[in-house]
Amino acid sequence: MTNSWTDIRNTDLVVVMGGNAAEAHPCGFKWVTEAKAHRGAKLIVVDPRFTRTASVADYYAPIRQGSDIAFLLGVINYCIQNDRVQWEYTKAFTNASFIVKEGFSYSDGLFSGYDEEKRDYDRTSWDYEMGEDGFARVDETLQHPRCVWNLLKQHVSVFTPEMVQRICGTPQDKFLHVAQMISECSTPTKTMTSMYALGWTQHSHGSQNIRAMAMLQLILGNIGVRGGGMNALRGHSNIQGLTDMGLMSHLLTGYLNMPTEAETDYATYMKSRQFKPLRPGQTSYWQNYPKFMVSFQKAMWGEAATAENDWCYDYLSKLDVPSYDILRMFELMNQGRVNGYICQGFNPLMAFPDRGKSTSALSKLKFLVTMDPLETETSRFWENHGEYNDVNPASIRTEVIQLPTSCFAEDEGSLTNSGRWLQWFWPAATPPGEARNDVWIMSQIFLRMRELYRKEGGAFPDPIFNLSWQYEDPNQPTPEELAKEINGRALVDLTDPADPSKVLVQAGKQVVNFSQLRDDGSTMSGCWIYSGCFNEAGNNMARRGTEDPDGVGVYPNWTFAWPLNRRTLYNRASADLQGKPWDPSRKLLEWNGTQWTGYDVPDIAPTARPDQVMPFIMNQEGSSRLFTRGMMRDGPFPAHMEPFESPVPNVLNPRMRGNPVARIFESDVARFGNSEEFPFAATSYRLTEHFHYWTKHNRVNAALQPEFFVEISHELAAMRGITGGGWVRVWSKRGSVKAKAVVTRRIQPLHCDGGRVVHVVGIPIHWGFTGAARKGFNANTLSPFVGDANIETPGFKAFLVNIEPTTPPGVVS
Amino acid sequence: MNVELSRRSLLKVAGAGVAATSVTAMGFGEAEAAVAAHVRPFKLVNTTETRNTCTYCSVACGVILYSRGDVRKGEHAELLHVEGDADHPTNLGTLCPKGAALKDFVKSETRLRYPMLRRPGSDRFERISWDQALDRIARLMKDDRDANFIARNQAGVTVNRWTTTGMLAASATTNETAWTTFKVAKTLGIVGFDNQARV
Amino acid sequence: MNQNRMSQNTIPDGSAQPSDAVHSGPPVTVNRYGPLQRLNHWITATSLILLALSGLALFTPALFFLTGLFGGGQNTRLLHPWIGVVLFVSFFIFFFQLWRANLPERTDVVWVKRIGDVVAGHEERLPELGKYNAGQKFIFWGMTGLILVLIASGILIWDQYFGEATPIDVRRVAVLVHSIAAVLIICIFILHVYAAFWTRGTLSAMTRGTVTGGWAWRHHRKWLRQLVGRRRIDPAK
Amino acid sequence: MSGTMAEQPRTAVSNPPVRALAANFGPQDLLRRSATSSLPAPQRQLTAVAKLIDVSKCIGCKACQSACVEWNDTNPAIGVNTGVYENPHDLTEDMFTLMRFSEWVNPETNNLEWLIRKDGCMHCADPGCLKACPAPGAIVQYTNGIVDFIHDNCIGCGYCVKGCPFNIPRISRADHRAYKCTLCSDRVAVGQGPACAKACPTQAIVFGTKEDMTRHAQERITDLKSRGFANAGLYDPPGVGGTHVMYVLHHADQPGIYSGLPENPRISPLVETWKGMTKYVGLAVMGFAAVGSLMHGIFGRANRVSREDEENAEKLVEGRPVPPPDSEERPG
Repeated sequence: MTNSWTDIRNTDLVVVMGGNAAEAHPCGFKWVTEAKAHRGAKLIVVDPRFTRTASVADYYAPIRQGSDIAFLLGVINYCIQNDRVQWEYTKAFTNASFIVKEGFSYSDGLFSGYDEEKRDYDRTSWDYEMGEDGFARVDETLQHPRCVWNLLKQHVSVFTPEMVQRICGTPQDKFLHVAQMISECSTPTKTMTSMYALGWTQHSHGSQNIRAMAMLQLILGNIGVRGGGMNALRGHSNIQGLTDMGLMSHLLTGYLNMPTEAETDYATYMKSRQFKPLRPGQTSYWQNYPKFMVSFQKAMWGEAATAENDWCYDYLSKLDVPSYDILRMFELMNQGRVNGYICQGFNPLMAFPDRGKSTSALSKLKFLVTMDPLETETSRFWENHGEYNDVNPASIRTEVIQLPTSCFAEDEGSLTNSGRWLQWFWPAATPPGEARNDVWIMSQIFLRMRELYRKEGGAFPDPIFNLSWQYEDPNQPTPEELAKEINGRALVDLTDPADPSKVLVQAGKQVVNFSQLRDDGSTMSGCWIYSGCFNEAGNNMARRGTEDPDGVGVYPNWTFAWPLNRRTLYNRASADLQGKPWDPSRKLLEWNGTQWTGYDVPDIAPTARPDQVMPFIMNQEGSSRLFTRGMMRDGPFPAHMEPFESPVPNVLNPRMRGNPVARIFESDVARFGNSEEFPFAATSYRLTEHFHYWTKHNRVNAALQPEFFVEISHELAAMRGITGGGWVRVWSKRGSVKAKAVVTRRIQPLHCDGGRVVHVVGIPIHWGFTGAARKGFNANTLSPFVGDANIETPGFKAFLVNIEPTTPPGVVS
Repeated sequence: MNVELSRRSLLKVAGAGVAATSVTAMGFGEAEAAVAAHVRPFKLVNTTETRNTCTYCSVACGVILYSRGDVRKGEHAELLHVEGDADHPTNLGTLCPKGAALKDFVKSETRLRYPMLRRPGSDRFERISWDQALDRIARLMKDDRDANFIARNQAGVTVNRWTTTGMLAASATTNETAWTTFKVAKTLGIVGFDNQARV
Repeated sequence: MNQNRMSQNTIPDGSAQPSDAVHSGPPVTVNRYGPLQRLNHWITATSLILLALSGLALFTPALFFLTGLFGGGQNTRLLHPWIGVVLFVSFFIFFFQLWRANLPERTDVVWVKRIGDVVAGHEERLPELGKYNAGQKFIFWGMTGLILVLIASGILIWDQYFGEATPIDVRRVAVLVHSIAAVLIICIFILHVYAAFWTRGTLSAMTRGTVTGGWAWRHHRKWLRQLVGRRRIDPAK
Repeated sequence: MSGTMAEQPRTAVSNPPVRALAANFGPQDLLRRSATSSLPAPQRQLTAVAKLIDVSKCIGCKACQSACVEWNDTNPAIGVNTGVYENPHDLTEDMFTLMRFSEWVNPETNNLEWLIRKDGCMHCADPGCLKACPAPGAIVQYTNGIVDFIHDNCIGCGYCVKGCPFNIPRISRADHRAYKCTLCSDRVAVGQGPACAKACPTQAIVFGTKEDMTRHAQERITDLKSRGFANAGLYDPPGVGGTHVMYVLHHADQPGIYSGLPENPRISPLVETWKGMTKYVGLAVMGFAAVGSLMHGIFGRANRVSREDEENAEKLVEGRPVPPPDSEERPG
């Protein structure tokens, strides 16, 4: 989230698309109802289903899953056509005026440089025209035919209301109603917020869904302002934290990233990351990359990391592929190229696409270790549960070790919420039986392996021997010790560069925040963006100050928000080029002539002049990007792409299947179905009564939603002779499930291109073969094994199935 | 827990929807013993309060755990009840159907209690000790790492990749746990390292 | 003379039952109810009394104290319907033995018309009667009807077993009907008991099972004649 | 509009106490007590409280059900899916409150409206359950409007179910006692709001004095009217003397569309007759019958068998001539 949950109270229009906030985040959604009750805000829901969110919406429009880009580009087109653009913002704060190289083009749904063999783009033409001064060329007047604005205008022009209806199945009048409501937010005094979640990310073109809305928000001037922003409603309690902490294949902490094979040494690695500003006087904050990188290496390998050995650069693995994400790992596993797997509180058998493939992959492992407070289907994937898990244990050679862990009620530490708040919590209960916390378990695994390496030697033990492990009790580092390590400290006295006699931080003291980190090895910090969470002032994540000056929803003294306790990202964009708030009634920051003042920590140097330094300091441009150059694999602009399994061909290019550059493995292509065999458009989702595969273990939630079901329209039910409450079989190219049928008016057939009727089948997740709820089949038995082109998020939201009435599980029909 | 909770009584707070006059009229401040046969005795009396954060979604609602016994005093503690933290800016004490039933997650019958081992081809788990489990894991991991670690690629570049053992990090653990996990996994050279961010 | 002869040859129908018989005295005694019939009657009677008491306890707070007799409200609530079942079964075993004898006849009309004489005890002014008079028949059929109503409505409000199966508004009707029927049956019960006391010599019919010849002569002469007639034909009796 | 509006009532403004507190109300505050005629008049009048359920803000998340189960430590059964979202499918002794879902197509706009109503005890000012209850003190009504069941006194007869115009109470199969929402009397007694109201994520459920809840409802209704719900209104049915659980409905003109919320609920005339006329008339009739026959027994002449009757019987048996009956006498 660029803004916080509590900031949503400041909005005038909430657009819930690609998510179902009321259902998945009820307590965050409270702020939508607050905005409605106290600001008279309106709520729009665009979704294939009339969701619980829609039940309290002011306006609902249906859309075919996977067609969001067309809808959003349609709205952008509407805004441009009707001159509903926040011009001052767009001109100053976006790259609208940047001139794009010759040779960039877009036609038939494809951008210039496409290589069908490689399923990839040559992205060299997707860049700015550079001037002799080394800066990108711009045309402030937006007259240049190749300036970003004109390219965008042209790019979206095909998405007329008619085209939107053909692609999305959204009736024109409903689309126009939504577009009109949204376009009203182009005035500086009206803001709109976008609340989205997995409904946008879980597509082979997920990143582009979000880009499309972000671009719309930018031209409406809604980024960085109170009640605006792009608000990704993260799923798990600390998934923001795990991403921030870099627990991913291609990441290090704080969005530093892993080297690739091409980056043979530290210098090469750093060259491609120290971004120089593309416009005069801009910040381009990543110029500080070395400070964070070196401090990170020092946190990892302490004394061993020296300037001489490039701060142990070689200890880091260098990737030969963009990332060993979950899909790639399970593909390799299924090929028999993975021997061991550790699932720390995770249930891949249930949560990953194409369960059949997951089962086969896990069966090929030598060993599987699971750490969880609860039973998981994954830890029992080898156990036969009749139709629900029809496997033969004898034929599965995988050794499984199941470790019982403590849960939140028994732990202590910090979690990072969707709004980037790091909230410390305390333990209240004794873990059951012999359950132990994850820190102890990970320490034990590490210490025991290190011991084995000391005794026996083995493959490249240096990083293992040198890993910094300075804890009072090495067997059980305390949350405070770890938090302090994450914050970082001075390793020697840090003196003021201006006045070397002045010591800013004494050796061994915590740095106040990342502004004190250095690239000479004199500081260490586990995760630079978190720096400031636990400094000499104490554990800032434990703060519980409830004050909220002028009720703006900032709560500056409640725990700690990264970075630097900043609550709204890009908040400098809430003021114009003179530093005056766009909307005085919604002031966040203001330039008082010498520096920035206001409710939030400025997202810019406090003394950076508003007319000179642009708000998007993390970007080389200083401005935000309507055009992303070569940064995304599937295009500098979002383009309409169908799901790999789509009930209709791509209107713009019938030959194009799915995302033209999305990675698909050979073995999976054979497991895609077509609309002849599988005529219905399925989508999977969560229900408010349950949380993933956890709450089925809990008798209360199990009672509130006890049994697996699918939702279909009355029309489809009539077509297939299905009755509400009866059993149906739903099958895709990958598998088949049995479920109860919920026949509802909340799902309506969509009328798409050429009068084609698309029937939607809604499939909630949540059930399995362990826990208190009734045993059930799993939605991911059906979902396809394909990920987003940029970040490999599996596409759970749009695939094809067939459906028929059937007999209950266990009863032979 | 180092933070004093607000103790405002619902019916005394401005905005609580109750006129101040009604406070005494409703009997507040007047002490009469609760009669068991009448109003049920308040069940949270003499419990230990602990500030915690809901373990489910990333709204991260503040919750207060009420338990018998105090772990911070080294006592054995049983969780009795969970309620939203009225002081929390985001949830203001409210909770969703999952958060409101957190207690039953903690006390679920399918909570794991002991390390278990499933031998190849077996159709059941058998209980083992922590030492057996951890030594076994360390051994399995080391053997695999030693056998399949890629120190250099064909070009002779140091790559230090261990691709044959993967790890999925939990999404509900703390940042501190995440840091520990990160250090261990990346140090070993595990590149097949991921989390639930995508699902 | 002739008349006497004649009357001795033709046996009148006093709806006597096989087990009824007369024994020469003095004093003459007449068997009115066999042992099983009496047992049957008393089971019915007892359950009716228990039902009345437990029912009244739940009918009005003023009589709630009666639940004490059954070991408290919970037990009262638990027992009442089961006793009802006992009553129902027991009564209908009784019913099938007596219903014929209780079929209405012409003389019943006269009896009703002369109810004044009945209450005044001037039975000599009434026609000769069979085993039962109109009043007894009224009680018999009244009980029958009301017990049917009570068991039916009772089942509808027997929430423990039939509650969920019954729509709430049906239950509301049932509870009203049940209480009204109960009031009526209690009244009939009172009438029955009173009549038995007021008409001296009646109780022995349900205790010893016999009445005196005089009682039979006075109240159910046609029935007596029938028994005597039977005796002539078959002296063994 | 935000400026003019009073702050929305927030039930969850406080965290519950953990130190022992005296209850703020109790037996001395009873307005009514089931099957009890001689109830001393309460010494003081507590301010009426109320729970307001704003159906237009409700997202049907069932947090209220969850919180209710947790607070009351009930143990609802794990049922099945029958093609609807309601679970369990009706109120039970273990589920005092239930979200009821109905899909309604608004004939005016032709738009689908998913009407979700939290069902449960309405805490009527004129409680039918209490009227019907035969067990002294099993159901009580406090002067603040809370209608509570005192389970120690309950006999499980189920009369309260029949008496309730909303068909709310349920009898436990386990302990044969009646259960329903208590408005969390135990929480209210220590200054807390009901568990459901505290949990409600969108604060569609709020709790306070009835006066303030009514005022708050008016603000909500104004907002709803501004959004085109011309018939938005408050559901506080006069037929039962008003309720201490009220609804804000977007279509107050047709409560029936909210899963059969009664148009104009009142204690059923059947129940009124049963608990009224039948009781009094019934007792009178039975009393009259008993007393009447007793009197007749005492003062009236008993119907005795005479010596003559016995002799006649003997004569008849022996076949000796019997004096002809009076009836035969008269004509001759």
